[in-house]
Order: sequence, then C-alpha cells, then structure tokens
Amino acid sequence: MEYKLKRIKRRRVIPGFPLSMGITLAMVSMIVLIPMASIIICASDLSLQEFIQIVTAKDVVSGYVVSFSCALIAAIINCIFGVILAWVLVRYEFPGKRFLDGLIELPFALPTAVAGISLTALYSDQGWIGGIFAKFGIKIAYTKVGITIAMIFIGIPFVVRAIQPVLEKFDPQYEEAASMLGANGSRTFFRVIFPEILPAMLTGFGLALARGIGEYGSVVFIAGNIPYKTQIAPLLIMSKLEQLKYTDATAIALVMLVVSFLILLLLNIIQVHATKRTT
Amino acid sequence: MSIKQDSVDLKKGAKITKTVLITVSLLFVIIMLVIPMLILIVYAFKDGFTKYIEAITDTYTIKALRLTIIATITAVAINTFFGLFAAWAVTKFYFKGKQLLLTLIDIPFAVSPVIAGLIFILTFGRIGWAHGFLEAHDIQIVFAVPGVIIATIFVTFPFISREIIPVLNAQGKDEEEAAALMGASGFRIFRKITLPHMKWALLYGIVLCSARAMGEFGAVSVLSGHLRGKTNTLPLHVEIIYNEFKLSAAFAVSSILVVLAVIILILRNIVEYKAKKGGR
Amino acid sequence: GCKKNSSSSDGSVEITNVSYDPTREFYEEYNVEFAKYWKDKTGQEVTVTQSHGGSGKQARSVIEGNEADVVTLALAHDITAIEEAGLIEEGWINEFEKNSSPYTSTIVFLVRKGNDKDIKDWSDLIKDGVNVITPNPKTSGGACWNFLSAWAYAKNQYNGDETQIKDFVTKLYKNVSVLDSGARGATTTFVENGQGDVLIAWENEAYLTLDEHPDEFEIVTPSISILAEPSVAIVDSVAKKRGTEEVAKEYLTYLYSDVGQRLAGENYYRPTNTDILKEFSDVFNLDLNMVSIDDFGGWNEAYEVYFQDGGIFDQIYTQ
Amino acid sequence: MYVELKNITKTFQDYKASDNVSFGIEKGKLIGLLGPSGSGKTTILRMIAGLEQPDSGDIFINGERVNDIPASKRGIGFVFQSYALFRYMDVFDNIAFGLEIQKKNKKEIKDRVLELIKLIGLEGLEHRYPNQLSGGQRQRVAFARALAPNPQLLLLDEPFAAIDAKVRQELRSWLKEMISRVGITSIFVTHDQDEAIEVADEIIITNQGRVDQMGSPLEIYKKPGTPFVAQFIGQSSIVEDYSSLVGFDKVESMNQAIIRPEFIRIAKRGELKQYLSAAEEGVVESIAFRGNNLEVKVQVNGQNFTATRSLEKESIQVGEEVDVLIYRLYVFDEDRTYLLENKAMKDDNPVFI
Amino acid sequence: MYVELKNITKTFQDYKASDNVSFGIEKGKLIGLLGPSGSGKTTILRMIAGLEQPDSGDIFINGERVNDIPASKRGIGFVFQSYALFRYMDVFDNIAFGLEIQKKNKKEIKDRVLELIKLIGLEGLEHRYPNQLSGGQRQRVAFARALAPNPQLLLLDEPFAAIDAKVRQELRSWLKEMISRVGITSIFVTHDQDEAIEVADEIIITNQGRVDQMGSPLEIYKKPGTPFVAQFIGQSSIVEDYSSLVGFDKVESMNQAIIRPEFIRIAKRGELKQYLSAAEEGVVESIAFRGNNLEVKVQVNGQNFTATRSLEKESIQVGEEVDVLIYRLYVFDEDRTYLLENKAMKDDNPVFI
Ligand SMILES: Nc1ncnc2c1ncn2[C@@H]1O[C@H](COP(=O)(O)OP(=O)(O)OP(=O)(O)O)[C@@H](O)[C@H]1O
Ligand SMILES: Nc1ncnc2c1ncn2[C@@H]1O[C@H](COP(=O)(O)OP(=O)(O)OP(=O)(O)O)[C@@H](O)[C@H]1O
Ligand SMILES: [Mg+2]
Ligand SMILES: [Mg+2]
Ligand SMILES: O=S(=O)([O-])[O-]
Repeated sequence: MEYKLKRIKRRRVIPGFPLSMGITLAMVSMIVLIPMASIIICASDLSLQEFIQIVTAKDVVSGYVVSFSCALIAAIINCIFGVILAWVLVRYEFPGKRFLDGLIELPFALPTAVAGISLTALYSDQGWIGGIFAKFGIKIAYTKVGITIAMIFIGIPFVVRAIQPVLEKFDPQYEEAASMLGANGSRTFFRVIFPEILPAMLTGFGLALARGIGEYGSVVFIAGNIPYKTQIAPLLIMSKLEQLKYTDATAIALVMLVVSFLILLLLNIIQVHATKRTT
Repeated sequence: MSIKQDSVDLKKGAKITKTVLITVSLLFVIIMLVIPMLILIVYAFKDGFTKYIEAITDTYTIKALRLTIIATITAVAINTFFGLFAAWAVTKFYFKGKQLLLTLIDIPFAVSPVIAGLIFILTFGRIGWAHGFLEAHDIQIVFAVPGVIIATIFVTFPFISREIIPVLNAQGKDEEEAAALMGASGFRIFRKITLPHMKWALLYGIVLCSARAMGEFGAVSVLSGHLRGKTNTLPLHVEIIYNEFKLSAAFAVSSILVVLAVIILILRNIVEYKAKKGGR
Repeated sequence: GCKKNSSSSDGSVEITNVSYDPTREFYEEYNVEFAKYWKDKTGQEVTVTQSHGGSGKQARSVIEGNEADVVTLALAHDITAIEEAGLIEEGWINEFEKNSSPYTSTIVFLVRKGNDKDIKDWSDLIKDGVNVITPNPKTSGGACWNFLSAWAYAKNQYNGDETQIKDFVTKLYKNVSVLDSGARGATTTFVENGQGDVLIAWENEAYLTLDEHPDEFEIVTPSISILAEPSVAIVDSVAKKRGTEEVAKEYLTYLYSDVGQRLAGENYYRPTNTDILKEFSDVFNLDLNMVSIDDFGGWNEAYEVYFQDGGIFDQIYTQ
Repeated sequence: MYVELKNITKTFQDYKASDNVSFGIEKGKLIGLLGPSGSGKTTILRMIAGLEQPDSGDIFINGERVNDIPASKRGIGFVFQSYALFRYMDVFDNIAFGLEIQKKNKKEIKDRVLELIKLIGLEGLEHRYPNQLSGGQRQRVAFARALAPNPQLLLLDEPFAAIDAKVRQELRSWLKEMISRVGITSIFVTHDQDEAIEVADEIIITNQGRVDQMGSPLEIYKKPGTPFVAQFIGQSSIVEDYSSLVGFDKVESMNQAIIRPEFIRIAKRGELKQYLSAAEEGVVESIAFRGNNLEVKVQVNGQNFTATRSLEKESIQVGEEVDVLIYRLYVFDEDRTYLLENKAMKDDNPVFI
Repeated sequence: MYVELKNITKTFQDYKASDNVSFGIEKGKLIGLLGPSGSGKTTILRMIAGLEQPDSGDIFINGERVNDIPASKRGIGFVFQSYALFRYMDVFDNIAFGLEIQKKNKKEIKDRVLELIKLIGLEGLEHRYPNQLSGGQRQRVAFARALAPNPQLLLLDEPFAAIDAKVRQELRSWLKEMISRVGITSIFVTHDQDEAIEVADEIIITNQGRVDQMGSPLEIYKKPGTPFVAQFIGQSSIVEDYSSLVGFDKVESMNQAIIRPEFIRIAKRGELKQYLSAAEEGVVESIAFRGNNLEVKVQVNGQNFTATRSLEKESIQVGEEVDVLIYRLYVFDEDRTYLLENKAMKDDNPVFI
C-alpha cells in the first residue's frame, strides 16, 4: 500500500512541475476555459432541434459560407505569397530587406478597425487602388473581393512567420543533393523543399484561416454586409446580439468555435505527424 | 563553348528568379501593407498639421492612450507570467494531454474577437452566471477597465508562450537536468540556465504581444461600453471620432498607434538581430 | 472593485448617458449647459460621461451591465428592451412629456450635388441604376425608421396592398449596394468612400453632413416620411443604486427647457416644443407629411412584424 | 558492493527498457556499460542517477537504498552524452555551478575550480564559452563540472560519442588516467566495444534490456557467456558447419560456431612445422592492408574465414594455396557458448626441428 | 587521368581552405581523401562536384574542363556526410529521383530502382521512409540514390561518420565491394586513417589545405613523405633523443624520430634468441588489453615506447625487465622523413639455435 502511494507520487528531476503546471492550468482555466464554458452554458438553453434550426438557418449558413470561402481563398493566397516572402527574406540579400522583414507584423500591430477603414478607403472605387480597378468595371470594396483582401491583410504574418524559421533551419545539403542528381531549381523546390515547409505552411494556413473566419473589425468596414452576398458570420452574431437573442448568438458562435478548435487540433496533429516522419 | 553558354544561362535563370521573387514580394508588401499605412498618414494630415496636433493632444485621446497603455502593460505582464510557467511545464516535463493543453492555449488565436468579447459578457455581464457574485461584492468587470484588460489578456494569451515553447523544446532539457542533479533550485535553474537561453524569444514574444494588445479592437469593443474617457481604448476612440465625421482626426489618432507599432517593429528587429548574433 | 456612490460628499456627481450615434454633437453641448444649470441650482459639480454607438448595441450594453443612469436612444423599442430586462420601471414612456421624446427627427435623402439621378421621392429609389445606401435595420435603429418610412410611402401609394408594398420595398433594397451596420457607417460609406447616389438618412445627420462638406451634397425631402421619436429614460435600477435619481431626472427634464430645446434645434433635431420649433422653420420643412410609429401599431408590434428574424425585412432578402 | 542494482525493471509505454537488471559494482572501479543502441544502457545510468524511477527493484549506493532519494541528493556526478554544458556560462562558471549551490565561499570555489581547470589542462580558457571550445575540450569541462562537488560516484553517458576519431583515442586514455587519479567509482556507457575494452576495468554487457555478462574485458573476450556476447565482442565470423573441420566434433544441440581472426593461423605451404595434421587446406581469397597487419580471407571447404597476418612475414598472394590452422572456436546454442579447442592439435605429436 | 585538379585555390573569407591543390586520379580507382578535421577535404570534394567554385585553378573530368559546368550537369554522384536523404520520400522515391529528372519512362525507372535496391540488399524496405531506417541502411540508400543515374564519378563525404562503430566496420567492406563491383571511379573523404587504409586503392593526404602525399595505403604507411604524414598515419610516438638508442646514428638536421608499435619487439628475458646486442633494456610500465592483443608501454633510458604483444605469447608483468628490440624508426626535419634501420641488427651475426 505504502509502496503504491510512493509510486503514484512520481518524482520529477527538474523541480517546479506542480507549481508551473498548477499556474498554467489555473490560468488556462480562468482566462480560456471558464469563459469559453459560458458559451456552452448559454447555448445549452437550446434543445438540439432548436440549435440545429438556428445554425442551419439560411442567412446563417450563407454567413458561414461567405466567411469561410473568403477566409479560405485569403489563406490560400497568403500561402502563396507567404512562401515567396519567407523565401525572399531567408534566401536573398537586397537593400531594404530588414525593412520588409519588419513590416510583416504590421497587421498584428495595426488596430483592426483602423486597418479596415484604411483598406476601405484604399479599395473603394474612389480609392487609390480601387479607382484603378473601377476603370475596368471591377469593384473591390463592398464585395467578397474586398472581404478577401482584408483577410489577406490580417493573415499574412501568420504564414510568413510560420515558414521563415523552417526555411532558415533547412539544411542546404538537401538542395545540393537534388542538384547533384540533376534537378533544376524549380524541381528542387517543389519536390524537396516544399514538402519540408509544408507542415509549417499548413500551420500558418490554419491560423490565417481561423483568424479570417472570425475576423470582424477589419472586415466589417469593407464588407457590403448585404445578406446572402457579403454578410459575414461574425456580423450575424452581432446582429443576433442587437436583438438580444443571446442563445442564437451563442449557438452561431459555438459552431464557429468548434470549427476553429478543429482546425487547430488538426494542425497540431499534422505537426506531430510531420515531426514523427522527420525524427 | 556551348557548355559555358549553358552555365551562364543557368545563372541568369537563377538571377531572373531572384529578381522576380523580390519584385513580387515588394509589390505584395507595398500594396497590402505599406499603402494602407500611407493612406492613413495622408488622411491624418489632410486638415493640416495644427489639426493633427490638436487631435492627438485632445484629453480624450490622451485618456484613451493611457488606458491602452495600462491594458497593454497588464496584458503583457500577465501573459509573460503565464508564458514562462506554461513553457516550463510543457517543455521540461512529460505528461499526458500535453497536446490538448497546447491546443487550449492556442484557442484565443482562432477565436473571433466578437466571440471573445461575448464570452466575457456571458460570464461577468449582468446576464452572466458570475454576476450574482460580482454584484454582491460590488465588482464591475465588463463595461469597466477590468473588462477591457481581461479582453486584452484573452486575445493576446498565447503570444508569449507560443514564442518561447519552440525555443525551449529545441534546447532540450539536458542542461536543466544537469543543474537539477547538482541540487540547484527551480528558480536558480530558471534564472541561470533557462532564461538566458530564451530571453530573445521572450522579448520577441513581449513585443508581439504588446503590438497585438495595443491594436485589439473587436473584443474590447464588445465589452467596453464606449464610455468616453473611461473605457475607451485608443482603437475604440479612433472609431468614435471616425463616427463623429472627424475623419482626419481619426486617422491622426490612428497614427499614434502606427507610430507605436513602428517603434515596436523596430524593437522587434533589434531583438531579432541581437538574438541571431547572440545565438550563433 | 470600489464602492460606487456617485454623489460624493465633496459636492460632485457623476452620471452616465448612454446614447446612440448621431447625438454626439448635441449632447456634448447639452452637457455643458446642464452642468452650468445644475451648479447654479444645487452647487454641485456634475460630470456626464457619454457613450455612443448603434442604438440597439447601446441598449444591449445597458442590459448586459453597462451602468447607465440615463439612456437616450433612437427608438422606444430599445428602451422597452431595457425595461423588459427589469432595469427600467414600467410606464417610463409617460414619465416625461411627449412620450418621453424631447426632440424628434425624420428621414430624408442626401444626394450628391446636382442630383444627377434626379431623385425626388421614394419612387425614384427603385429605378434601375440608382444606388442606395442605408444601414441594416437589424443592427441599426435609424435603419428601422428608414425602412418604415419607405413602407409608409408605398402603403400610401398602393393603397395598402401588401404584396405591392412588399414588392416596392424589395426593389428598393435590391438597389442597396452597402448595408452598413450603423447609421454613421452608412454616412461614411456615402460621404467619404463615395458609394451610392443617395443616402437615406436621419434629417439631423443630413444637415450635419452639409455643414461638414458644404457644396458637395443636397438634401431631398420625400413626400412622405416618418416622425422619428428618439426616447429618453432613467435607468431606475442603476440610478437607485448609485443614488443619482434626482440628477438623472433633472438631466432629462432639462431637455424640455428652452435651453435644451434650442440646442436640439441647433443640432438639427426638431424640438418638441412647437414654439421653439417654429424658430427653426427656415431649417426644417414643417409641411412634411409624417406618419408616426403608432400607424404601425407601436414599436413592439412593428418590430415583431418587420424586423424580427423571419420578419418582412428578412423575407425581402429570401425572395 | 558500492553500487548495487537488484531486479530493476523499467518499462516505457510497452517497451521494456530494463528487464530484471541486477549487478554490483565495487568501490573505485571504472565500469563500462556496453551494448548495442537501444539496449537500455542510458536507462540504467539514468536510474542510478535518479533521473528516472525504476518501475520495480532496488538501487543501493554504499549500502543505502536510494530509490526514494531525489537525484540532487544522491551525490552523483553525471556527464551527459551531449555534455549539456550551460551555454550561457563560461568554463569557470560551469565548473563552479555545483559548488555555488553548496554555498561554498568564493575563495574555496575559486581554488577548487582552478584546480580542476588545471587538472583538465584548460588553463587560460576559463573565460571561454562552450561554443568556443572543441569537442574534446567540452568533454573535459563536462568532466570537471561533474567532479567539482566531489561526488562519490561518476556516471558518464557515451562520453566520447560526439568527438572525432583521432581525438577520441587520446581522450580515452586521458579519461581513464584522470579517473584513476581521482580514484572515483565510475560507470560509463558506450556502444563501442573497443572503447569499453580499452577504458573499463570491468564491462557490463547489455542486450535488449537485460544484462548478458559482467566481467573484466579479457574475461569477456576469452569466455563470452552468451552467443550475443561472443558475436558482439571482437571481430568474428560465423561458421555454419564447424564439425566438418579437422579437430572439432559436433557438440549436442550446438549448431553454429563463432571464430575470431586470432584463432586462425594462415601459413604458406611449408611454413607450418607443427600440427600439420590439425590444419586444413585453403585458398587465399583476398588480402587487405589493415593498419599494421594484413587481413587475409581464405576459403576452406567452401567456408570463408578471416585471419590476420603480420607484415613482417613472407608475403602471400591471392589464389595461393595455404595451410589453415584453426586453434579454437566458440560453439553456441540459444543462450550458451563453449570454447572448443582443436582436438587434433593435442593428438598430433609435436615435431621439433 | 580521369579526374584532374590543377593548382586549385579556394579561400573562405581569409582562410585558405585549398592551397594550390593538384592531383590526378585514374579511371576506376577508389580514392581516399584523408586528413585531419579542417584540412580542406570537403572543400576539394565539393569543388569537384561543382557545389563550390575554386578561386583559381582548373578541374578536368575525363579531359574536359568542368569549372563552368553547373553541378547538376556534371554527371557526378554525391553521397553526403549526413546522407541528405529526402525525408518526405520513401526509399523507392529517393532512389528514383535522379531518374525521374532524366525523364526515363516509368518501367525503366522501376527496373533500375529495384535493381539497385536489390544491390544494396534492402528488398522489401522500398516503402520505408528514411527515419524508419537504421544508419547503415540510410547510407546504403544514399549510395544507391547517387548511383541510380549512372554517374561517371562518385564522391562520398565521410560516408561512415554517422554510423556506429560495429556497423561501420561492416559497411566499409560492403562499400568497397560495391564500388569495385559497379566499377565506378570514386573519391571518398575521411578523417579516420584506418578507414582510408582499409577502403582506398589510393590515398591522398591533405593537411592545412595542401596535399601532402598521394599513394597506395602501403606506400604511405611505409614511406611517409612528410613528418605530418608519418605522424598522422599509424600509431606512433615521438622519440626526442633517437641517437642515444643502440643502432641509430644522428642524421644531419634531423632532431626527432617517430616510432611505431610494430617497429618494436618486446621480449621476456631469454626470449630473444637473436640480435641481443641490438636490443635495449627496458622496464614494463603498463599493460593494456587492446581487442586482440596487448599494448605494452616500456621505459628505455627514460624514454617511453609503446609496443604490442600477442595474447598467445607468454604473459609479462608490469615492472618486469624486458629486452626491447627496435627494428627501425622514421627521422624527420621540417618537411622530410627518412626511414632508419637498426644498424646493430645488420652488424650482429645471426645466431640460429
Ligand atoms: N523517455 C522514453 N520514452 C519512451 N521510450 C524510451 C524513453 N527513453 C528510452 N526509451 C526506449 O528505451 C529503449 C532503451 O533506451 P536507452 O536510451 O536506454 O538505450 P541505449 O542503450 O542508451 O541506446 P543508445 O546507444 O542509442 O543511446 C529504447 O528502445 C528507447 O527507445
Ligand atoms: N562556407 C564556408 N565558409 C567559411 N569557411 C569555410 C566554409 N566551408 C569550409 N570552411 C573552412 O574551410 C576549412 C576547410 O573546411 P573543410 O570542410 O573542407 O574541412 P574538412 O577537411 O572537410 O574537415 P572535416 O573533417 O571537419 O569535415 C575549415 O577551416 C572551414 O572552417
Ligand atoms: Mg543512450
Ligand atoms: Mg568535411
Ligand atoms: O445609431 S443608429 O442606431 O441609428 O445606427
């Protein structure tokens, strides 16, 4: 009996496990878990049927579709430019590189509302860039294109900063090996380098996607908010709240949360898998 | 001779790729990041320099700036505290459910700011389940400064731990084990061995966390109540003056945030440069 | 968490006025006047903390715990919501004169200088190629007034034929290119970002825009509009708790004083005091044919029918 | 016994890293833990140090059961495989770390550290950081750091693994000498048999979580206890059909045999003056130069053997017919080995010239 | 000459990694580039491969100057030190990579890859990923991958460095055999002299960016061209005062000598039947077991020598007085070495029993 007890109290060599674990769990609970639980508590007022009815209402579904499809496209575009940017920042030397590097986090630092306002001013058909496109009859602001652009804006740092360290660590021997086997630059990139940065890119992709789906401040200004066309899901939550329909709002929020959580979980699983393959 | 030509072409190919990629990057960054910032500056000075100064020295602006700084400092302090302990727990020990814990820490990354605000309303607001308790003790959280701070903490929660954890993971725990074996206390190990190793990552995390904390809008907007001079942070204040038709003043105030952001990004670059030099 | 007793012994008092977007300029001036008045009357310093936002959002924040002593919102419905949450006592609408609406407003059109699309009345808004800007009634109180005005016009036009009215309104909203979440957002979209040919706006908002951008816009008054009655109320439970009932009551009462009424007029709100309203006859079109919310059976019914989920507004988008 | 492990078992997930491990170590000895990768050497070392808890079994140090004594209280010095030098401390501070924790006074610490720096021959480098040292130098610092607090037992996990071949050779002798000079009981882990043989007083051979044999290098070399040990130690080739060789009879249940190069003598025709009847005839398959001798492969009755031949002897050619004298070999079954001497050599009457 | 380097120089920052390097390699030979760490071996290999450009000098492959041909067009196979196997491709895809680039058809690729997999003895593992392979298996895959496109020249950078001691031994023979079977001209880099001696047909010895000597292992071993080579190859100890030894006279300007264990015979008193007058008297300082023989340290007139003694011979003890016969030694100055034979052994009249 006594022996058993001792075994349960497993000793760890490095001190501080109970303290650090305690603080970690306490803070995660206080700041993340308990508040998040409120959503579930609130949504639990609904029966399953009601819940399903709310989250599958036509306008809600269209909100999801708009948010998700724009975020997806933005995340994909971010992946392409993110890889190019990370590549340029790691592999090339050129004047202004440090400046370029420093700018990447700008979207983190700029308040989303300010970003939204600026982007709208820039891309509306009176704006500097929107004006150019308007000449060709292309509208950017107040369309899905505009929403996508705002989401690209907020998502780019996630992708670049995920890929950059991996590229930095990437052993040039792999490239040399490929070139010794006769491969040219693009082939080496797609067959040898790309698989290496893929897990990191997916992480960045997932974060950008999750952020895009949930983004409000910078998107709401540039979205036209026309139901079934340019109305994003977070705006729907807002609008439910205006009507004091908390349960409806939380039901919609819950679906988005679950989606975000699944995206994150999937990413973590991919990471674990990728490290398994490479170590 | 033909061989020589070939190699020259190949080098030329690589050069062209380089030029194209750099151009594409620059264009992307300019269009997506630089011009929006530029537009902001242009608008900020549209009504002239005096108007600009007036806007940024307005008492409400200063009060908002103060709140923003308080919220940022508190969030950074608390998240640093958390980040250090979490990183220690996660990287120095083996336990079940580590992956789940990491995912939980990441959640605020993926939560819509609107929902982030909502959850605190649903918790601490008049309709929240904790309201009875707060009421009894006359504690006001949402629609008051604590709410603004809590929301800021929430949205920036993972920033610091996420920066340190990979660095500590890469370092392994041999050095800590070696020190523990010699009988060093946890605090000593942390201070003498772990901290020097991660200090640049920590600083980088702090920089990012402050940047994000200063700029937070959505979540704070939901639970601030927009009380002028009380619960308005700088981004909220920007929205308010924007809504007052003072476009240029709004951008002027935004420019404070931009300047802060730029300072922070410069700090970030310095930190990174030092880290690379120190890391070798 | 410190004890909040707003009337402190040193003779100062603090109240919070939670209001909606277009009233900022008005209350900024009014608060100064009221502070002077209160000081004279009681010797006490009063500080009024203002909060502005979309009317619905503001009502919600009060319900959720934003400690407002008084609310001055865009429509009675929003205050009723607070009442239903138990924060305001029943019968608040009769607590002050004129349904607790110290000033009113109406809905007008703002068009670009020259009025290229030749917009004169509601019927012009459904023409092909006319681009309309108005906010979303689900998130903006002002937008509800816009919607109901249009509805009133069509009702008159089609003699109450429900299908035709609906058809009219549907066509109108088909012409809406940006449906902002608040009245101010819509104004910015129209004014700053140059979207649309016509903005359906609060009258006071329209005048304010003219002030800010002289020579760029014109106001067009439609043949039928609605009497928008922004309501005010004391948030009884909060005021009681903080011991500010007296000053709160006085704060709202003083809106009906000549000083308050004139100030409203100067800020392009129509004073409810008819004498003072007349002083502003050069500003306001006093002959405008206005329906009132009572024609829609009061706010509760109107909201239920038109703006509730699945209501008429939703229907025109699902068609 | 200074250190004793009794029936130690340790399972990771479902993998038995230590499977009923028992052995004892005398005070003052330098012990080599030798075994292939993954055989559980590090696990044993870490359990002795207290860095890992055994699932069952007891560990005694100096007669005291230490299972429940935390690592930091066991008074053990540990040299990590990758040295785990504190990267942000210089050589001096690294070595001083353990002493500072013991709250020694400044003067004492300084004296002890400088004494150790002298011992490891790094005078003048005390203010270098680990990344400014070569592999060998780092190893020395790790060694000094572990020794500084005067531990009663020193554990070293693959102390030479990270060092390049030439330097490794030198360090081996250095370490052996140092340890004998300091006189501290030590256990070191290695997967390199040459290293174990050269450095250790006694070797413990691990295999799949078990201890296969323990003994002096010569003992293990000459009397391997299990087939695994016989194969793992020394260069060896397997003989499938040993009973067909002159002088060796089949032993019950033992189907295979192991033979080492030094068990075989290859002689030019006419060179062999003795035991001719005990020798086989063979053909030279290949000859390779191996540092200071030649490695000769011969074929005897369709079986291949490897032997060595001194450079000083008369040279032989590939294809040449030679006499192959096999002195002895190890026969084995599942878990036993026996040394079999060439019977024919005893029977044969010696002929002296 | 199949591969030829002429006056190659390469400087990194201010460090001369290659300093006027010239040598030629014949077709079909297996060459070992041997030298201490940092002596510029990898740099030479990489310049031949085209992964690095020389600052000056010419590289010829098969008579053609290749300085301006990019690495991917030189038709060279390269096995990297850490193999650089593509982590996200399985064994099959790794080996097929070079063939796919040559736009071979599916069938051809499959046949060639399976042939190579068979050659390296990894049948059945073609769908494993690199991290599921042992070090030795990875090395084989890297080898097969480099061979797949039928290169005319194979370069290997420390092919055995990442592999553990036991397996390394096996792989050496394996690789040597493979290369001779495929018949491809190969150059491999190593800093391990045993490895170079065992594997290479010819050895090029590098030292501080220069080539010190080139020749067959035996040649280099027996006739080291420079003092560096003499010391680097074989186990050796330096004799400060060689002229005090019986049978060795001082050579002009040569102050030191190098002696190898096999140059020394240690004999029990009475064991030496010959050359007694050429032998010194010594005392055994230490005896250590070294795999298959004993390493004996003796002191002769205050100088220490290391020699070996067979296990089969009668045993000697530490402290015993022995006869020490030194057959020969290398004397050297700055840049030359001479082999000096023990004169006294010639003078001494042989005595046969
Ligand atoms: N913390 C751990 N979790 C799971 N398995 C482990 C752990 N530590 C060791 N193992 C497993 O236990 C077995 C023995 O490991 P150990 O490190 O003791 O081997 P070793 O003999 O030191 O090998 P090497 O020579 O490769 O260092 C291995 O199969 C290893 O994978
Ligand atoms: N890219 C480089 N930049 C700067 N210096 C370099 C570079 N590559 C090699 N060197 C230097 O050139 C010298 C020779 O290096 P090289 O890698 O050729 O040595 P090596 O003989 O292969 O050594 P090792 O056995 O350690 O691999 C070393 O001093 C090294 O530091
Ligand atoms: Mg190990
Ligand atoms: Mg090298
Ligand atoms: O302020 S509004 O409610 O009219 O948007």
